[in-house]
Amino acid sequence: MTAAEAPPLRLLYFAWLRERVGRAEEQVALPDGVATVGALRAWLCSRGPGFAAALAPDLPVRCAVNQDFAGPDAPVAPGDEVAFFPPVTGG
Amino acid sequence: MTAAEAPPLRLLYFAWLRERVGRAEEQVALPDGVATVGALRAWLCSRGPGFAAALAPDLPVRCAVNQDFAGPDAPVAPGDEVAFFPPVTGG
Amino acid sequence: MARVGVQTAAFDLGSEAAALLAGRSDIGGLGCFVGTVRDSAAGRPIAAMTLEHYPGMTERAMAAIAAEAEARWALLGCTLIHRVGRLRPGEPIVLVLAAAAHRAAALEATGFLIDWLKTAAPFWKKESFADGGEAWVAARATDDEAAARWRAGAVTPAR
Amino acid sequence: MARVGVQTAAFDLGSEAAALLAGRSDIGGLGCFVGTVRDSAAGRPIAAMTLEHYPGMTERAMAAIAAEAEARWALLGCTLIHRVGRLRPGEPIVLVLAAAAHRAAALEATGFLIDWLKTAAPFWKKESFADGGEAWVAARATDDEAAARWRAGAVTPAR
Repeated sequence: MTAAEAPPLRLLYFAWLRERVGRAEEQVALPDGVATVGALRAWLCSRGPGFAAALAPDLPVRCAVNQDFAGPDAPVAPGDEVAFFPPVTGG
Repeated sequence: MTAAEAPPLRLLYFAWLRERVGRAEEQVALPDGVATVGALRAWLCSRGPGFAAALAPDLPVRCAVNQDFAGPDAPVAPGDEVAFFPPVTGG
Repeated sequence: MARVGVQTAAFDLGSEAAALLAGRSDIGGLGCFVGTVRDSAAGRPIAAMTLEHYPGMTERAMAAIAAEAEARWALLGCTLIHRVGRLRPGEPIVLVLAAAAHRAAALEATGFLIDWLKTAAPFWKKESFADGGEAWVAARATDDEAAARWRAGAVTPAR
Repeated sequence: MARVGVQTAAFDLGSEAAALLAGRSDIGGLGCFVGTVRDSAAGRPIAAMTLEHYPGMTERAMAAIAAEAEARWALLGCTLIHRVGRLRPGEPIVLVLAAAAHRAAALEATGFLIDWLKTAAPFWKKESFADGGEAWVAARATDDEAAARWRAGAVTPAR
Protein backbone atom coordinates (compact mmCIF):
# COMPACT_ATOMS: atom_id res chain seq x y z
CA MET A 1 0.00 0.00 0.00
CA THR A 2 1.52 3.36 -0.95
CA ALA A 3 1.19 6.56 1.09
CA ALA A 4 -1.38 7.87 -1.38
CA GLU A 5 -3.61 4.88 -0.73
CA ALA A 6 -3.20 4.80 3.09
CA PRO A 7 -6.19 6.08 5.07
CA PRO A 8 -5.53 9.36 6.90
CA LEU A 9 -5.06 9.80 10.62
CA ARG A 10 -7.97 11.35 12.46
CA LEU A 11 -6.54 13.88 14.94
CA LEU A 12 -8.54 15.28 17.86
CA TYR A 13 -7.62 18.07 20.29
CA PHE A 14 -9.31 18.88 23.59
CA ALA A 15 -9.40 21.69 26.17
CA TRP A 16 -6.51 24.17 25.97
CA LEU A 17 -4.78 22.10 23.29
CA ARG A 18 -7.85 22.57 21.10
CA GLU A 19 -7.83 26.32 21.74
CA ARG A 20 -4.12 26.68 20.91
CA VAL A 21 -4.23 24.47 17.81
CA GLY A 22 -7.31 26.35 16.67
CA ARG A 23 -9.34 23.31 15.68
CA ALA A 24 -11.05 20.38 17.39
CA GLU A 25 -10.38 17.83 14.71
CA GLU A 26 -8.57 17.26 11.42
CA GLN A 27 -7.45 14.51 9.09
CA VAL A 28 -3.81 14.24 8.06
CA ALA A 29 -1.75 11.76 6.10
CA LEU A 30 0.73 10.01 8.40
CA PRO A 31 4.14 11.39 7.31
CA ASP A 32 6.89 9.03 6.28
CA GLY A 33 9.00 7.96 9.23
CA VAL A 34 6.34 8.77 11.85
CA ALA A 35 5.29 5.57 13.59
CA THR A 36 4.82 6.48 17.27
CA VAL A 37 2.84 8.94 19.39
CA GLY A 38 6.08 10.73 20.32
CA ALA A 39 7.19 11.12 16.71
CA LEU A 40 3.72 12.31 15.71
CA ARG A 41 3.74 14.92 18.47
CA ALA A 42 7.18 16.18 17.35
CA TRP A 43 6.05 16.38 13.74
CA LEU A 44 2.84 18.25 14.71
CA CYS A 45 4.93 20.81 16.62
CA SER A 46 6.69 21.70 13.39
CA ARG A 47 3.42 22.65 11.68
CA GLY A 48 3.20 26.16 13.11
CA PRO A 49 3.19 28.33 16.23
CA GLY A 50 -0.28 27.19 17.38
CA PHE A 51 0.79 23.58 17.25
CA ALA A 52 4.05 24.35 19.04
CA ALA A 53 2.12 26.23 21.76
CA ALA A 54 -0.10 23.19 22.24
CA LEU A 55 2.34 20.32 21.91
CA ALA A 56 5.85 21.55 22.84
CA PRO A 57 7.85 18.93 24.74
CA ASP A 58 7.72 20.79 28.07
CA LEU A 59 3.90 20.89 28.11
CA PRO A 60 1.81 18.37 30.08
CA VAL A 61 0.19 16.60 27.12
CA ARG A 62 -1.59 13.25 27.19
CA CYS A 63 -2.57 11.10 24.23
CA ALA A 64 -5.08 8.43 23.31
CA VAL A 65 -4.85 6.16 20.28
CA ASN A 66 -8.18 4.72 19.19
CA GLN A 67 -9.68 5.92 22.49
CA ASP A 68 -7.18 4.21 24.78
CA PHE A 69 -4.57 6.18 26.72
CA ALA A 70 -1.21 5.82 24.97
CA GLY A 71 2.34 6.72 25.96
CA PRO A 72 4.97 8.30 23.64
CA ASP A 73 6.22 4.90 22.45
CA ALA A 74 2.75 3.66 21.42
CA PRO A 75 2.51 2.86 17.70
CA VAL A 76 0.50 5.04 15.33
CA ALA A 77 -0.75 3.68 12.00
CA PRO A 78 -2.81 5.02 9.09
CA GLY A 79 -6.49 5.08 9.94
CA ASP A 80 -5.94 5.53 13.67
CA GLU A 81 -7.85 8.06 15.75
CA VAL A 82 -5.26 9.97 17.78
CA ALA A 83 -6.28 12.51 20.42
CA PHE A 84 -4.06 14.97 22.29
CA PHE A 85 -5.27 16.65 25.46
CA PRO A 86 -4.22 17.97 28.88
CA PRO A 87 -4.17 15.76 31.98
CA VAL A 88 -7.81 15.08 32.79
CA THR A 89 -9.66 17.11 35.44
CA GLY A 90 -13.14 15.66 35.69
CA GLY A 91 -14.98 14.30 38.69
CA MET B 1 -31.05 12.12 103.84
CA THR B 2 -32.11 8.63 104.94
CA ALA B 3 -32.64 5.67 102.60
CA ALA B 4 -36.39 6.14 102.90
CA GLU B 5 -36.13 9.69 101.57
CA ALA B 6 -33.68 8.91 98.71
CA PRO B 7 -35.22 8.94 95.22
CA PRO B 8 -35.31 5.51 93.59
CA LEU B 9 -33.13 4.32 90.72
CA ARG B 10 -34.83 4.07 87.37
CA LEU B 11 -33.68 0.83 85.75
CA LEU B 12 -34.09 0.11 82.02
CA TYR B 13 -33.44 -3.12 80.12
CA PHE B 14 -33.13 -3.57 76.36
CA ALA B 15 -33.11 -6.33 73.76
CA TRP B 16 -32.42 -9.83 75.15
CA LEU B 17 -31.75 -8.44 78.62
CA ARG B 18 -35.28 -7.04 78.63
CA GLU B 19 -36.69 -10.39 77.51
CA ARG B 20 -34.81 -12.34 80.21
CA VAL B 21 -35.55 -9.89 83.03
CA GLY B 22 -39.19 -9.88 81.95
CA ARG B 23 -39.65 -6.12 82.08
CA ALA B 24 -38.49 -3.04 80.22
CA GLU B 25 -38.30 -0.70 83.17
CA GLU B 26 -38.61 -0.58 86.94
CA GLN B 27 -37.86 1.63 89.90
CA VAL B 28 -35.82 0.30 92.81
CA ALA B 29 -34.31 1.76 95.95
CA LEU B 30 -30.53 1.72 95.73
CA PRO B 31 -29.48 -0.92 98.30
CA ASP B 32 -27.04 -0.02 101.05
CA GLY B 33 -23.48 -0.57 99.98
CA VAL B 34 -24.20 -0.43 96.24
CA ALA B 35 -22.41 2.57 94.74
CA THR B 36 -21.13 1.44 91.33
CA VAL B 37 -22.46 -0.09 88.11
CA GLY B 38 -20.60 -3.33 88.87
CA ALA B 39 -22.04 -3.62 92.37
CA LEU B 40 -25.52 -2.84 91.08
CA ARG B 41 -25.22 -5.54 88.41
CA ALA B 42 -24.10 -8.09 91.04
CA TRP B 43 -26.99 -7.16 93.33
CA LEU B 44 -29.51 -7.40 90.46
CA CYS B 45 -28.25 -10.91 89.63
CA SER B 46 -29.27 -12.00 93.11
CA ARG B 47 -32.91 -10.98 92.57
CA GLY B 48 -33.92 -14.14 90.69
CA PRO B 49 -33.22 -16.50 87.80
CA GLY B 50 -34.40 -14.06 85.10
CA PHE B 51 -32.01 -11.41 86.38
CA ALA B 52 -29.19 -13.92 86.63
CA ALA B 53 -29.87 -15.06 83.04
CA ALA B 54 -29.66 -11.44 81.89
CA LEU B 55 -26.82 -10.07 83.98
CA ALA B 56 -24.50 -12.97 84.97
CA PRO B 57 -20.82 -11.95 84.96
CA ASP B 58 -19.96 -14.00 81.88
CA LEU B 59 -22.58 -12.29 79.70
CA PRO B 60 -21.71 -9.41 77.34
CA VAL B 61 -23.61 -6.65 79.12
CA ARG B 62 -23.18 -2.93 78.60
CA CYS B 63 -24.47 -0.13 80.81
CA ALA B 64 -25.42 3.51 80.59
CA VAL B 65 -25.87 5.84 83.57
CA ASN B 66 -28.04 8.85 82.82
CA GLN B 67 -27.81 8.01 79.11
CA ASP B 68 -24.02 7.94 78.90
CA PHE B 69 -22.10 4.68 78.44
CA ALA B 70 -20.63 3.66 81.81
CA GLY B 71 -18.09 1.03 82.84
CA PRO B 72 -18.35 -1.21 85.94
CA ASP B 73 -16.55 1.31 88.14
CA ALA B 74 -18.87 4.20 87.26
CA PRO B 75 -20.74 5.58 90.28
CA VAL B 76 -24.47 5.05 90.74
CA ALA B 77 -26.51 7.33 92.99
CA PRO B 78 -30.17 7.60 94.01
CA GLY B 79 -32.23 9.19 91.25
CA ASP B 80 -30.01 7.95 88.44
CA GLU B 81 -31.34 6.35 85.27
CA VAL B 82 -29.37 3.14 84.76
CA ALA B 83 -29.78 1.02 81.64
CA PHE B 84 -28.42 -2.47 80.97
CA PHE B 85 -28.29 -3.83 77.44
CA PRO B 86 -26.28 -6.01 75.03
CA PRO B 87 -23.47 -4.61 72.87
CA VAL B 88 -25.17 -2.42 70.31
CA THR B 89 -25.94 -3.71 66.80
CA GLY B 90 -27.49 -0.82 64.89
CA GLY B 91 -26.41 0.74 61.65
CA MET C 1 -25.49 21.67 62.90
CA ALA C 2 -26.28 18.08 62.04
CA ARG C 3 -29.73 16.74 61.37
CA VAL C 4 -30.25 13.63 63.50
CA GLY C 5 -33.38 11.51 63.48
CA VAL C 6 -34.83 8.24 64.76
CA GLN C 7 -38.02 7.23 63.02
CA THR C 8 -40.17 4.28 62.00
CA ALA C 9 -41.03 5.74 58.58
CA ALA C 10 -38.80 5.32 55.56
CA PHE C 11 -36.50 8.24 54.76
CA ASP C 12 -36.05 9.73 51.32
CA LEU C 13 -32.43 9.88 50.20
CA GLY C 14 -33.12 12.38 47.42
CA SER C 15 -34.96 14.88 49.57
CA GLU C 16 -32.54 14.56 52.49
CA ALA C 17 -29.60 15.23 50.15
CA ALA C 18 -31.45 18.11 48.50
CA ALA C 19 -32.22 19.65 51.89
CA LEU C 20 -28.59 19.42 52.93
CA LEU C 21 -27.33 20.97 49.67
CA ALA C 22 -30.09 23.59 49.29
CA GLY C 23 -28.76 27.09 48.81
CA ARG C 24 -25.16 25.98 49.36
CA SER C 25 -22.35 26.59 46.90
CA ASP C 26 -19.44 26.08 49.29
CA ILE C 27 -19.90 22.31 49.24
CA GLY C 28 -17.73 20.36 46.80
CA GLY C 29 -18.62 16.81 47.76
CA LEU C 30 -21.41 14.90 49.43
CA GLY C 31 -20.75 11.41 50.75
CA CYS C 32 -23.70 9.13 51.46
CA PHE C 33 -24.30 5.72 52.89
CA VAL C 34 -27.59 3.83 52.96
CA GLY C 35 -27.79 0.60 54.92
CA THR C 36 -30.49 -1.85 53.87
CA VAL C 37 -31.98 -5.07 55.28
CA ARG C 38 -30.45 -8.12 53.63
CA ASP C 39 -32.56 -11.16 52.86
CA SER C 40 -30.42 -13.68 54.70
CA ALA C 41 -27.97 -14.02 57.58
CA ALA C 42 -25.25 -16.66 57.21
CA GLY C 43 -27.38 -18.25 54.52
CA ARG C 44 -30.58 -18.43 56.62
CA PRO C 45 -33.45 -16.55 54.91
CA ILE C 46 -34.79 -13.56 56.81
CA ALA C 47 -38.44 -12.50 56.87
CA ALA C 48 -37.96 -9.29 58.82
CA MET C 49 -35.60 -7.30 61.04
CA THR C 50 -36.85 -5.51 64.15
CA LEU C 51 -34.88 -2.59 65.51
CA GLU C 52 -35.14 -1.51 69.14
CA HIS C 53 -33.45 1.54 70.64
CA TYR C 54 -33.07 3.55 73.83
CA PRO C 55 -35.18 6.69 73.33
CA GLY C 56 -33.41 9.75 74.63
CA MET C 57 -29.97 8.21 74.79
CA THR C 58 -30.12 7.35 71.08
CA GLU C 59 -30.58 10.94 70.01
CA ARG C 60 -27.83 12.09 72.41
CA ALA C 61 -25.42 9.48 71.11
CA MET C 62 -26.20 10.27 67.46
CA ALA C 63 -25.76 14.00 68.05
CA ALA C 64 -22.41 13.34 69.77
CA ILE C 65 -21.22 11.15 66.88
CA ALA C 66 -22.27 13.80 64.35
CA ALA C 67 -20.57 16.55 66.36
CA GLU C 68 -17.36 14.52 66.45
CA ALA C 69 -17.42 14.14 62.65
CA GLU C 70 -18.26 17.81 62.10
CA ALA C 71 -15.28 18.80 64.21
CA ARG C 72 -12.80 16.32 62.74
CA TRP C 73 -13.57 17.05 59.07
CA ALA C 74 -14.94 20.62 59.19
CA LEU C 75 -18.15 19.30 57.64
CA LEU C 76 -20.51 21.68 55.86
CA GLY C 77 -23.48 19.40 56.44
CA CYS C 78 -24.29 16.14 58.21
CA THR C 79 -27.43 14.02 58.37
CA LEU C 80 -27.97 10.82 60.37
CA ILE C 81 -31.30 9.02 60.21
CA HIS C 82 -31.87 5.60 61.76
CA ARG C 83 -35.10 3.67 61.49
CA VAL C 84 -36.61 1.53 64.24
CA GLY C 85 -39.42 -1.00 64.30
CA ARG C 86 -40.05 -3.91 61.96
CA LEU C 87 -38.38 -3.74 58.53
CA ARG C 88 -38.47 -6.17 55.65
CA PRO C 89 -35.60 -7.28 53.38
CA GLY C 90 -34.68 -4.56 50.91
CA GLU C 91 -35.91 -1.75 53.15
CA PRO C 92 -33.49 1.02 54.14
CA ILE C 93 -32.37 1.08 57.79
CA VAL C 94 -29.91 3.91 58.10
CA LEU C 95 -28.89 7.03 56.19
CA VAL C 96 -25.62 8.92 56.56
CA LEU C 97 -24.84 12.13 54.64
CA ALA C 98 -21.65 14.15 55.06
CA ALA C 99 -20.84 17.23 52.99
CA ALA C 100 -17.50 19.01 52.81
CA ALA C 101 -15.53 21.33 50.56
CA HIS C 102 -13.58 18.36 49.17
CA ARG C 103 -14.35 14.72 48.48
CA ALA C 104 -11.81 13.09 50.77
CA ALA C 105 -13.32 14.71 53.86
CA ALA C 106 -16.88 13.91 52.76
CA LEU C 107 -16.12 10.24 52.15
CA GLU C 108 -13.95 9.74 55.21
CA ALA C 109 -16.59 11.32 57.43
CA THR C 110 -19.26 9.08 55.86
CA GLY C 111 -17.22 6.00 56.75
CA PHE C 112 -16.55 7.28 60.26
CA LEU C 113 -20.23 8.06 60.88
CA ILE C 114 -21.53 4.64 59.89
CA ASP C 115 -18.74 2.85 61.76
CA TRP C 116 -19.48 4.77 64.94
CA LEU C 117 -23.25 4.52 64.55
CA LYS C 118 -22.81 0.76 64.51
CA THR C 119 -20.79 0.65 67.71
CA ALA C 120 -21.70 3.71 69.80
CA ALA C 121 -25.44 4.32 69.40
CA PRO C 122 -27.94 2.21 71.39
CA PHE C 123 -29.74 0.22 68.70
CA TRP C 124 -30.33 -3.51 68.73
CA LYS C 125 -31.45 -5.74 65.86
CA LYS C 126 -33.53 -8.88 66.08
CA GLU C 127 -33.77 -11.12 63.03
CA SER C 128 -37.02 -12.96 62.28
CA PHE C 129 -36.19 -15.88 60.04
CA ALA C 130 -38.39 -17.25 57.28
CA ASP C 131 -38.47 -20.57 59.19
CA GLY C 132 -40.17 -18.86 62.14
CA GLY C 133 -37.11 -18.57 64.40
CA GLU C 134 -35.91 -15.32 65.91
CA ALA C 135 -32.52 -14.20 67.16
CA TRP C 136 -30.92 -11.04 68.45
CA VAL C 137 -27.98 -10.08 66.25
CA ALA C 138 -24.66 -10.45 68.06
CA ALA C 139 -22.19 -7.59 67.97
CA ARG C 140 -19.36 -8.30 65.54
CA ALA C 141 -15.67 -7.92 66.27
CA THR C 142 -15.22 -6.57 62.74
CA ASP C 143 -17.52 -3.66 63.59
CA ASP C 144 -15.45 -2.88 66.66
CA GLU C 145 -12.30 -3.00 64.57
CA ALA C 146 -13.84 -0.70 61.95
CA ALA C 147 -14.76 1.81 64.65
CA ALA C 148 -11.33 1.51 66.24
CA ARG C 149 -9.68 2.61 62.97
CA TRP C 150 -10.89 6.13 63.71
CA ARG C 151 -9.75 6.16 67.32
CA ALA C 152 -6.14 7.29 66.93
CA GLY C 153 -5.56 10.55 68.74
CA ALA C 154 -9.25 11.18 69.25
CA VAL C 155 -12.21 10.62 71.49
CA THR C 156 -12.81 6.91 71.99
CA PRO C 157 -16.27 5.80 70.96
CA ALA C 158 -17.98 4.99 74.23
CA ARG C 159 -19.08 1.40 74.66
CA MET D 1 -23.60 -4.45 34.85
CA ALA D 2 -22.92 -0.85 35.67
CA ARG D 3 -25.00 2.08 34.53
CA VAL D 4 -22.69 4.68 32.98
CA GLY D 5 -23.82 8.01 31.58
CA VAL D 6 -22.54 11.33 30.26
CA GLN D 7 -25.20 13.99 30.07
CA THR D 8 -25.84 17.73 30.17
CA ALA D 9 -29.02 17.41 32.26
CA ALA D 10 -28.97 17.20 36.03
CA PHE D 11 -29.23 13.70 37.51
CA ASP D 12 -31.56 12.73 40.32
CA LEU D 13 -29.78 11.06 43.23
CA GLY D 14 -32.99 9.67 44.72
CA SER D 15 -34.26 8.04 41.55
CA GLU D 16 -30.82 6.70 40.56
CA ALA D 17 -30.43 5.10 43.99
CA ALA D 18 -33.99 3.74 43.86
CA ALA D 19 -33.36 2.24 40.41
CA LEU D 20 -30.21 0.54 41.63
CA LEU D 21 -31.90 -0.88 44.75
CA ALA D 22 -35.24 -1.77 43.13
CA GLY D 23 -36.28 -5.37 43.69
CA ARG D 24 -32.99 -6.22 45.42
CA SER D 25 -32.73 -7.68 48.88
CA ASP D 26 -29.16 -9.01 48.65
CA ILE D 27 -27.70 -5.51 49.01
CA GLY D 28 -26.64 -4.48 52.52
CA GLY D 29 -25.03 -1.14 51.81
CA LEU D 30 -25.10 1.59 49.19
CA GLY D 31 -22.26 4.09 49.03
CA CYS D 32 -22.79 7.35 47.16
CA PHE D 33 -20.77 10.37 46.19
CA VAL D 34 -22.08 13.55 44.61
CA GLY D 35 -19.57 16.15 43.42
CA THR D 36 -20.83 19.71 43.14
CA VAL D 37 -19.53 22.97 41.68
CA ARG D 38 -17.96 25.14 44.37
CA ASP D 39 -18.38 28.90 44.29
CA SER D 40 -14.70 29.76 44.39
CA ALA D 41 -11.28 28.42 43.46
CA ALA D 42 -8.37 29.47 45.67
CA GLY D 43 -10.55 32.30 46.95
CA ARG D 44 -11.50 33.65 43.48
CA PRO D 45 -15.28 33.65 42.98
CA ILE D 46 -16.56 31.40 40.21
CA ALA D 47 -19.53 32.22 37.98
CA ALA D 48 -19.63 28.90 36.13
CA MET D 49 -17.74 25.72 35.32
CA THR D 50 -17.70 24.28 31.80
CA LEU D 51 -16.99 20.60 31.32
CA GLU D 52 -15.67 19.22 28.05
CA HIS D 53 -15.15 15.53 27.30
CA TYR D 54 -14.06 13.12 24.58
CA PRO D 55 -17.27 11.48 23.32
CA GLY D 56 -16.80 7.79 22.76
CA MET D 57 -13.64 7.45 24.79
CA THR D 58 -15.39 8.86 27.87
CA GLU D 59 -18.02 6.14 27.91
CA ARG D 60 -15.36 3.47 27.31
CA ALA D 61 -13.20 4.78 30.13
CA MET D 62 -16.14 5.03 32.55
CA ALA D 63 -17.26 1.49 31.71
CA ALA D 64 -13.73 0.21 32.27
CA ILE D 65 -13.48 1.99 35.64
CA ALA D 66 -16.86 0.60 36.71
CA ALA D 67 -15.90 -2.92 35.59
CA GLU D 68 -12.69 -2.70 37.61
CA ALA D 69 -14.67 -1.73 40.73
CA GLU D 70 -17.29 -4.41 40.15
CA ALA D 71 -14.56 -7.04 39.93
CA ARG D 72 -12.51 -5.84 42.90
CA TRP D 73 -15.41 -5.52 45.33
CA ALA D 74 -18.00 -7.97 43.92
CA LEU D 75 -20.40 -5.07 43.62
CA LEU D 76 -24.14 -5.73 43.36
CA GLY D 77 -24.74 -2.41 41.61
CA CYS D 78 -22.76 0.50 40.23
CA THR D 79 -23.80 3.81 38.67
CA LEU D 80 -21.54 6.51 37.26
CA ILE D 81 -23.03 9.68 35.81
CA HIS D 82 -20.94 12.67 34.77
CA ARG D 83 -22.36 15.93 33.50
CA VAL D 84 -20.83 18.06 30.76
CA GLY D 85 -21.52 21.57 29.54
CA ARG D 86 -21.87 24.75 31.56
CA LEU D 87 -22.72 24.36 35.25
CA ARG D 88 -23.23 26.96 37.94
CA PRO D 89 -22.01 26.90 41.56
CA GLY D 90 -24.03 24.49 43.66
CA GLU D 91 -24.97 22.32 40.70
CA PRO D 92 -24.09 18.60 40.80
CA ILE D 93 -21.33 17.45 38.43
CA VAL D 94 -20.84 13.78 39.11
CA LEU D 95 -22.69 10.90 40.76
CA VAL D 96 -21.15 7.64 41.96
CA LEU D 97 -23.21 4.81 43.45
CA ALA D 98 -21.78 1.47 44.57
CA ALA D 99 -23.83 -1.27 46.23
CA ALA D 100 -22.51 -4.36 47.95
CA ALA D 101 -23.52 -6.95 50.53
CA HIS D 102 -21.56 -5.09 53.21
CA ARG D 103 -20.73 -1.47 53.91
CA ALA D 104 -16.95 -1.63 53.71
CA ALA D 105 -17.03 -2.79 50.09
CA ALA D 106 -19.68 -0.23 49.14
CA LEU D 107 -17.77 2.68 50.64
CA GLU D 108 -14.34 1.59 49.43
CA ALA D 109 -15.67 1.13 45.90
CA THR D 110 -17.28 4.58 46.05
CA GLY D 111 -13.93 6.14 46.93
CA PHE D 112 -12.14 4.17 44.24
CA LEU D 113 -14.67 5.14 41.58
CA ILE D 114 -14.47 8.88 42.20
CA ASP D 115 -10.68 8.80 42.50
CA TRP D 116 -10.32 6.99 39.19
CA LEU D 117 -12.99 9.06 37.45
CA LYS D 118 -10.92 12.12 38.32
CA THR D 119 -7.72 10.74 36.86
CA ALA D 120 -8.63 8.20 34.17
CA ALA D 121 -11.70 9.51 32.32
CA PRO D 122 -11.29 12.21 29.64
CA PHE D 123 -13.08 15.21 31.13
CA TRP D 124 -11.68 18.75 31.38
CA LYS D 125 -12.97 21.64 33.47
CA LYS D 126 -12.77 25.31 32.61
CA GLU D 127 -13.56 27.82 35.31
CA SER D 128 -15.32 31.09 34.41
CA PHE D 129 -14.61 33.57 37.16
CA ALA D 130 -17.00 36.22 38.42
CA ASP D 131 -14.42 38.84 37.36
CA GLY D 132 -14.72 37.73 33.71
CA GLY D 133 -11.53 35.65 33.52
CA GLU D 134 -11.41 32.05 32.44
CA ALA D 135 -8.94 29.26 33.12
CA TRP D 136 -8.65 25.56 32.47
CA VAL D 137 -8.34 23.68 35.74
CA ALA D 138 -4.88 22.13 36.17
CA ALA D 139 -4.61 18.49 37.16
CA ARG D 140 -3.69 18.14 40.81
CA ALA D 141 -0.94 15.95 42.21
CA THR D 142 -3.23 15.11 45.14
CA ASP D 143 -5.72 13.57 42.71
CA ASP D 144 -2.98 11.41 41.21
CA GLU D 145 -1.94 10.34 44.70
CA ALA D 146 -5.54 9.51 45.63
CA ALA D 147 -5.87 7.35 42.51
CA ALA D 148 -2.50 5.71 43.15
CA ARG D 149 -3.71 4.49 46.57
CA TRP D 150 -5.79 1.91 44.73
CA ARG D 151 -3.07 0.77 42.40
CA ALA D 152 -1.35 -1.89 44.53
CA GLY D 153 -1.57 -5.28 42.89
CA ALA D 154 -4.07 -4.14 40.31
CA VAL D 155 -4.57 -2.64 36.91
CA THR D 156 -2.92 0.76 36.75
CA PRO D 157 -5.30 3.54 35.79
CA ALA D 158 -4.15 4.52 32.32
CA ARG D 159 -2.96 8.07 31.91
